[in-house]
Amino acid sequence: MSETTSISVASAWRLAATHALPVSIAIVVAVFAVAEPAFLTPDNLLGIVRQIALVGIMAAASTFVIMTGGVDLSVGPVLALAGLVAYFVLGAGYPVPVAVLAGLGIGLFIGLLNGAAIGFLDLPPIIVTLASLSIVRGAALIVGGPDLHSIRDQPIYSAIGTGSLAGIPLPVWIFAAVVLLLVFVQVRTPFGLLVAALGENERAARLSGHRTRITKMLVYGLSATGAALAGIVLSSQVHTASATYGPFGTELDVIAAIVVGGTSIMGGNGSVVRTVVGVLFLGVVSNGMNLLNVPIDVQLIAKGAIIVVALGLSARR
Amino acid sequence: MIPAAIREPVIVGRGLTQVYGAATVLDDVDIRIDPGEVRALIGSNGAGKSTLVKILTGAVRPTAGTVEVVGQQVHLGSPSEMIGRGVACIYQHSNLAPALSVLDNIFLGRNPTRRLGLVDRPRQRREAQALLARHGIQIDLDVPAGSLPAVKQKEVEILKALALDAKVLLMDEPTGWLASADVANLHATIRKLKGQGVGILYISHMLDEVFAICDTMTILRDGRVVAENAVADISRARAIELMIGRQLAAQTKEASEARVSRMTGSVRLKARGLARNGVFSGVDIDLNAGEILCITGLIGSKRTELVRAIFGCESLDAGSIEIDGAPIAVKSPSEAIAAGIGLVPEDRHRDGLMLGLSVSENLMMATLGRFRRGLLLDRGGMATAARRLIASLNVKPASETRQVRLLSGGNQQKVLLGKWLDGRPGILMLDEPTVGVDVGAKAEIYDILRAARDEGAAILVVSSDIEEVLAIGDRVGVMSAGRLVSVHPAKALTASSLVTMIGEAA
Amino acid sequence: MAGRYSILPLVGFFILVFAFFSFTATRFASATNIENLLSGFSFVAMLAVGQAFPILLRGIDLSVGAIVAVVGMIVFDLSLIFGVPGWLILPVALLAGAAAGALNGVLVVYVRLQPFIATLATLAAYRGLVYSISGRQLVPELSTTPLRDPWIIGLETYFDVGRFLGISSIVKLPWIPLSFVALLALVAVLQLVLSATRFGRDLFAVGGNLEGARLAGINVARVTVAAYAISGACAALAALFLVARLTTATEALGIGAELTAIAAAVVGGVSLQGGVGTVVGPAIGAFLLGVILLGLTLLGVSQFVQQIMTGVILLAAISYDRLLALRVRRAGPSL
Amino acid sequence: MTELEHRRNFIKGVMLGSAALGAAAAGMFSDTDATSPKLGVRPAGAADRKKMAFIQWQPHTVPAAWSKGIEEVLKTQQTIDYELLDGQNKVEVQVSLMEALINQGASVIFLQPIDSVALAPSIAKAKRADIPVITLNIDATEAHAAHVEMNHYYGAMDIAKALGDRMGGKGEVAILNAPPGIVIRDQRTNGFVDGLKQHHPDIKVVSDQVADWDRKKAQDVLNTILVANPNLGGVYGVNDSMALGAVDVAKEKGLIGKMVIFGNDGEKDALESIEKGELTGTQYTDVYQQGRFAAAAATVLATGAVPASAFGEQGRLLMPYLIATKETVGEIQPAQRW
Repeated sequence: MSETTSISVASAWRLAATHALPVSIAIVVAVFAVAEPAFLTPDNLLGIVRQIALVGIMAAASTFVIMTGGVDLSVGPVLALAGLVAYFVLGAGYPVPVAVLAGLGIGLFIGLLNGAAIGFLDLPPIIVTLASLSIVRGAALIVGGPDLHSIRDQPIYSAIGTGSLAGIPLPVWIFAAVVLLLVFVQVRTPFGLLVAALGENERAARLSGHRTRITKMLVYGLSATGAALAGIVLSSQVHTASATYGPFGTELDVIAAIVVGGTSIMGGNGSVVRTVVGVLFLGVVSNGMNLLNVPIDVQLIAKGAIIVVALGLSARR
Repeated sequence: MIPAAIREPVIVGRGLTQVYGAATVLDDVDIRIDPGEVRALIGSNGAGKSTLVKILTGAVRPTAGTVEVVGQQVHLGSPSEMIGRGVACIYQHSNLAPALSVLDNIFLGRNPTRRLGLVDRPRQRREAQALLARHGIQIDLDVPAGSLPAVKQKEVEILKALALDAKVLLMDEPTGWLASADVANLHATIRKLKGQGVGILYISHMLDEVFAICDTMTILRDGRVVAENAVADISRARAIELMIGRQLAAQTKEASEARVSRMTGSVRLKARGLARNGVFSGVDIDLNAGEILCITGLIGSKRTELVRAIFGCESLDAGSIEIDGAPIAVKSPSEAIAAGIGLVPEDRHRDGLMLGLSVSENLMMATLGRFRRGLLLDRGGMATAARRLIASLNVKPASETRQVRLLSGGNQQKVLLGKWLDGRPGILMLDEPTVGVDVGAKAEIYDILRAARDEGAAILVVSSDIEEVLAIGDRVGVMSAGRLVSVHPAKALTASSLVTMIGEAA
Repeated sequence: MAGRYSILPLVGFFILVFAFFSFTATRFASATNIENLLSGFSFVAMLAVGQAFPILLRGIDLSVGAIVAVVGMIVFDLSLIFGVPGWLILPVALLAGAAAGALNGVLVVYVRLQPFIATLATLAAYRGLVYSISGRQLVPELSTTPLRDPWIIGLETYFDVGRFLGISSIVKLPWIPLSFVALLALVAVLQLVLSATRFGRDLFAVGGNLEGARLAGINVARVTVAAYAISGACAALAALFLVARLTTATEALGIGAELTAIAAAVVGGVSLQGGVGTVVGPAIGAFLLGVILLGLTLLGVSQFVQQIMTGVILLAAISYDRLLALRVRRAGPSL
Repeated sequence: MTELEHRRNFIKGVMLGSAALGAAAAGMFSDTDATSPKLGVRPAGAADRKKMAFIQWQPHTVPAAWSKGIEEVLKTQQTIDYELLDGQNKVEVQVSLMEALINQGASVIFLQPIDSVALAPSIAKAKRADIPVITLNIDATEAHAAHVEMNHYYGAMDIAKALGDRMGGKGEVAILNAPPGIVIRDQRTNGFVDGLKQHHPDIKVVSDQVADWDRKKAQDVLNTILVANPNLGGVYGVNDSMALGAVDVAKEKGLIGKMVIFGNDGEKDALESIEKGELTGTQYTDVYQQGRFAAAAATVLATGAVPASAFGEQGRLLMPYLIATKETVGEIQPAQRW
C-alpha cells in the first residue's frame, strides 16, 4: 500500500517536472483565482492574451534566432522605426497596406543586415545586434525626433490594434496567426528543420551541404520582421508613432519569454510552442500581480522567485 | 614472492547496478583488479563498459553496489575522491581545457600550490619534465592544449593520468587515435606500470591489443558479466562469440573472408596534383565506380586534410578535380554534394550528427532537397525513406523518430553513413569510419560499404586500422607527410607487408 | 600561438580610435578629458572585469546592474538612515555584492538554472529589493541629502601625478582618480588569480571543458559560485565608486549596465563560448566605450548621429579583431 | 511651503523671468568689442564663439520642447553654438557629459538633472570653472545660477484637488505610475497622495501600479485594474502618455464621462484629448516658454554683463502652470502647444 503510494507520488512528481511550466501556470492561476475571483472572468483572461500579444509576436519570431544559438537585442528600436515608417507612409497619402508593408519591409531589411553580419562575417550576434540596437535607435530618432506623432483619421490603420473580430481583439488574432504560421514553418518546412539542425550542430549542417549562412541571415530577418509587426500593432493601439518606443529592456522581455519557455539560450533545443507557453506564464504572473495591486518592489521580487521555482523544477528532470 | 597482504586487490566493485529510468544498463556486476594485473574489459557498444568505467572514476553514482580501493570502502559519485584514492583514467573523449597549456592540463584540478593558492610553476614543470623523460614522450609543455592535433591531445590525456602515480589506471580506448609506433610506446608504458604494481583496466575494441597486453579479461554483454577468464585460456573467436552472440559472429567471419578483388566501372573522381600549401602536395587519385579505395598511413600524414579539401571544407592551392570526366571547382561542401560527393567525417559528434534531432532528420539531412514540395517539407516521404534505410542499415532500435543522442555509438555511425546512401550511388569518402565502434557494428558497417560498392558507388576510406584496410579495401594507398606515396591492389598485401610499407614511407 | 588570445589587436584598435578623436575633436587629448575618461569609466571597467568571470564559465551575469543599485542603496541607507560609519559600510557593501553574486552561482549550480535565466530572475528580484529598501521612499527628505561620510566620499579622490613627479610645470598630466587606481589594482589581482592560481586554472578548465573538469576532480560547484561572487563583488566595488562620485544612490542606478558590461567584455576578447579571455581586455573594452562617448560629444556630433556612430564603432571593433584573427588563422583549418 | 510663499515665489519668478528676457534683449546689443566698430556684422572667430549645451534626461517630448524654446532664443545670437546632449536616462552619463562640457569651456550649461543630489558635484565643478548652470524642472542641491521649473509637487496636489472635485469628493482612484529612480516621479506621486489627503480625505487610492511612462502598458495595467475595481471613479497618470492610455481604455469600455482621468505635463495630444472631452485634465506648462526663459537667462549670463551673483544665491523661476480642463484649455494658444 505504502509502496504504491510512494510510486504514484514519484510518478506524479516526474510528470510535474516534465511539464513544469504548464503546471506552474496552473498553480499560479489557482493562487490568483483564490486571492481575487475576478481573475478568472473571461474579460480578464482575454485581457491577458491581449496584453501578451505584442511581446508574444516578437518572442515567437525571435525563437528561431535563439534556436540557432544567437540572440537579437535590436527588437526595441526596430519596433519603433517600423511604427514611424508606417506613420510617414500613411502621412504621405499611401493606403494602409502599403504603410504596413513598408514598416515590415524596413524590419526585414534591418534583420537581414544583422543576419548578414552574423552569418557571413561570423561576428558575435550579441555585439552585432547591440550595435544595431544603437544604430537603429539613432536612425529612428533622426527620422522621427523624440516627438510623439499622432496617427489621426486612419480608421483602417487604427483598427489593426484596436478592432476586434468575433469578440476577440485583432492583435490577438494577429498573434495567433503569427504563432500558427511559425509553428507550421518549424514543423513542415525545410527551413524549420534547417534552423534546428543549425542550432544542434552548425558544422555538421554545413558538411551536409546546407547554406547555413543564408539560413542565419533569414532567421534574423524573421526576428526583426516580427518586431516590426509588433511596432505596427503598437502604433495602431496607441494611435501614436514615436522613435522612443520599445525602450531599453524590451529585448530582455522578449528573450526572457523565449528562454523561460524552455528554448536553450545556447541553441538547439527549442520550439515556438514553448515560447508561447513562456509568454503566457510571464503574462499571467504580471497580470495577477497588477490585479492584486501588489507594489512594484514585491512584484519584481516575486517574479524573480517564481521564475526560479518554476524553471528550477523543470531543471530537476 | 609478493606477500599476501600486498596481494589484496587494488580495486573491487561488488554488485554494481545502474538503472536509468526503465533501462538497466549495468546489472549486478562484480569486478576486481589485483596489483600488477592488466584486465581487459570488452563487450559490444551498449554492453555497459562506459557506465562501469564512469562508476569507477566517480563520474556517476551507481544505483546499487560498493567499491573498495585497496581494501577501503569509498564514497561513490565523486571524481575527486576517486582521484584522491589513486584511481586515474584515460578517457575516450578529450577532457582537456583547450585554453590552458599542456603543463596546466597535466595537473588539472590538482596543480601544486604555494601560499595564497598560487600555482607552484617551477615544481609543476619539474615534475612534468621528469614524467616526460620517464615515459619517453616529447611534447611542448607551453602551448595551449586546444591547439594540438587530436593525437597529441591524447598523449596529454595519458600524461595526465600517469602524473597521478595511480594505484589503479582505467584506460578507455586508449589507442583509438594513436599510430602503431605510439601504440607500442603505450604498451611499453603499461608493462612498466604493471611492474610497479599498478592495476590496469584496459577497455578496447581492438582484440589484437587485448591479446597482446592483457592478463585477464572480463566480458560484458547487456549489462552483465558473461565471462571472466585469463586471456591465455580463451580464443579470439570465443571472445567475439561471447561479446556479440554466436550467430552474429559467424556472419562476420564469413564476410571478411569473402573479400574479392574487383576493378569495375569507370573513373568517377579523378584528381591531379592536389596541393594545399604546407599541408599536402602532388596528390593524384583515380577513384572508380564499384571500388573501395583505402588510404592509410600514420596519424598526421594529412589524409583527413586531403579528403576535407576534396569536399570543399578547405581550399586547394593547386590541382584539378574531374567528376565523370568533367572538371569542377569545389569551393564549399554544398558544391561537393551537388557534384555527388559525400563525406563521413572522423569526429561524428563534432562534425557529423545533430544529436538532438531524430534519426529520420539526420538520415535525410544531406538530401533534404528530395523532400521539398514547394515551400513545404514532405515529412511523410522522409519517414518512409528513413524506415527503409533503418531496415537496410539495421539501425537499432528501429525507430525513425528517436533522438540520435539515445543511440549507441555503432548505431550513430550507421545513421551518419546512411545519410549518403539513400539515392543514387555517388562518391563517398569516409574518414576513420569505425573508430569507437564495437566489433559487431563494425562488421555491419563493412557489409553496408560493400553493398554500396556492389551497387556501383565509388568509395574512398581513410583508415589507420590495418585490419580494416585489408578487410574492405580493393586498393590501398599509403600516405606519408602530405604525399600519396603508393597505391596497391589489396590482394597483393598482407598485414605485415602493409605495416612495413607504412613504416618505410614515413 | 594559435588558440591563445592576444589583446594586442584590441589595444591597436583602441589607439586608433583614440588617435582619431585626438586629431578631430578639440580638447579630446587634453589632461582634463583624460581625467574625465578615467573617472567616468573606471566603474564601467570594474563591471566588465567582473563580467568576464561568468562568461569564462560559458555563463553570463545579467544582474550586475541591479547589484550596483542594491549595493548603492545599502550604502545610502546605512549611512544616511542608520548613521553607520563609512569604514564599516565599505566591507559590508562588498560582502553584500559578493553574496548577491554568490546567490546567482547557487541558482546556477544547485537549482540547475541556465545562467541567463538565473540572473534574469535576480535582475528583477534585486531591482525589486532596491525599491523595497530605498531610503528615498522610506524617508523622502533624504532624496535631497548628499552623503557626507568621508570614508565614502573620500573614494572620489584625485592624485596629482604631475606634481608628484615634479613635472607639472613642463607638461600637464591628468590627475588620476582613485577609482582608476583601484581598477588597476583589481585588474592586477584578478589577472593574477586567473593566470597564476589553482582557482584560475580550474576556472579555465570548467569553462573550456565542463565534463573534463569534473572528471579531473575539480569542484565545479565551488568554482562556479566563486566566479559569480567575484562578478557581484566587482559590481559592489563599482557601486561604491559610483556612489562616491554622485554623493548619493538612486533606485535607477545601473539600469542597462549589464549590456554595457557584456559588450565591453566581449569586445575585450572574452569568448561567449567560455574558457578564453583575460581581465585586461574587458577593462580596455570599457574605456573604448568611454572614448566613443566623450569623443563624439567633444566632436559635437548630434545625439542621434552619436547613437549611430556608437553602433558602427562597436561593429568596427569586433570586425577588426575578427579580421586580424582570420589573417592569422589562414593557414589553419577552416570550415 | 505655504500657499502664500508659493505664490510669492511664483511672482518673484515671473519678475526675474521678464528681467532676464529684457536683459537678454539688451545683451544682444551689448556684445561690443573695441576691435570691431560695427555691431553684429563682424563674423565671429572661432575663439569668441560661445558654446551652450543642454543635457537632457532622455529623448522625450518635454526636453525636446525645451530645446526648441532654447534654440529659438539662442539662434538670434550668431556667436552661440548650441547643442542637445542625451543623458541616456543614466545619472553617470549626465555626469560624464557635464565634465566634457566643462572641459570644452562651455559658456552656459542647461541641465535637466535625473537626480538633485547626484548632479550636485558636477554643478559645483562647473561653478569652479565659472560656468553657469541652469537647471530645468529638477533642482539640484548645489546652488547654481538659475533654476526654471514647473512645480511637480504642487501641480500634482492641484490635480488631486481638481480630480477629487469632479468625483464629488468620494470614490476610488488608481495611479498609473512610473518606476522609482527619477525624482519627478516621487514628487508627483507624493503631491497627488498628499493633495487627496488634504482636499479629499474620503477618496481612496485603490491601486498604484507601474506602467513605465508608457501608453500601451497603461492600457494593459488599467484594463487589469478595472477587473478588480469595477467601480473605479478616477485615474491619475503620472505623465500624459499613461493618462492617454487610460483614455483609450475608457473609450473602449464606454467609461468616457464616467471616469475622471488626469494626466501630467500638458503635451499637445493631451490638450486635444481634453478638448474632445475624453481626458479630463492635465497640468500644463508652456514648455517652449520655459526654454526661452532659460535661454534668456543664459544669454545674459554669457555676456558677463550680469554676473551670476546678480541672481542672488540662485535664480529661481517658477513657471506658471495651469490645470488644463475642458473649461480652461481654450486659454492655451496654438503657439503655446508642444
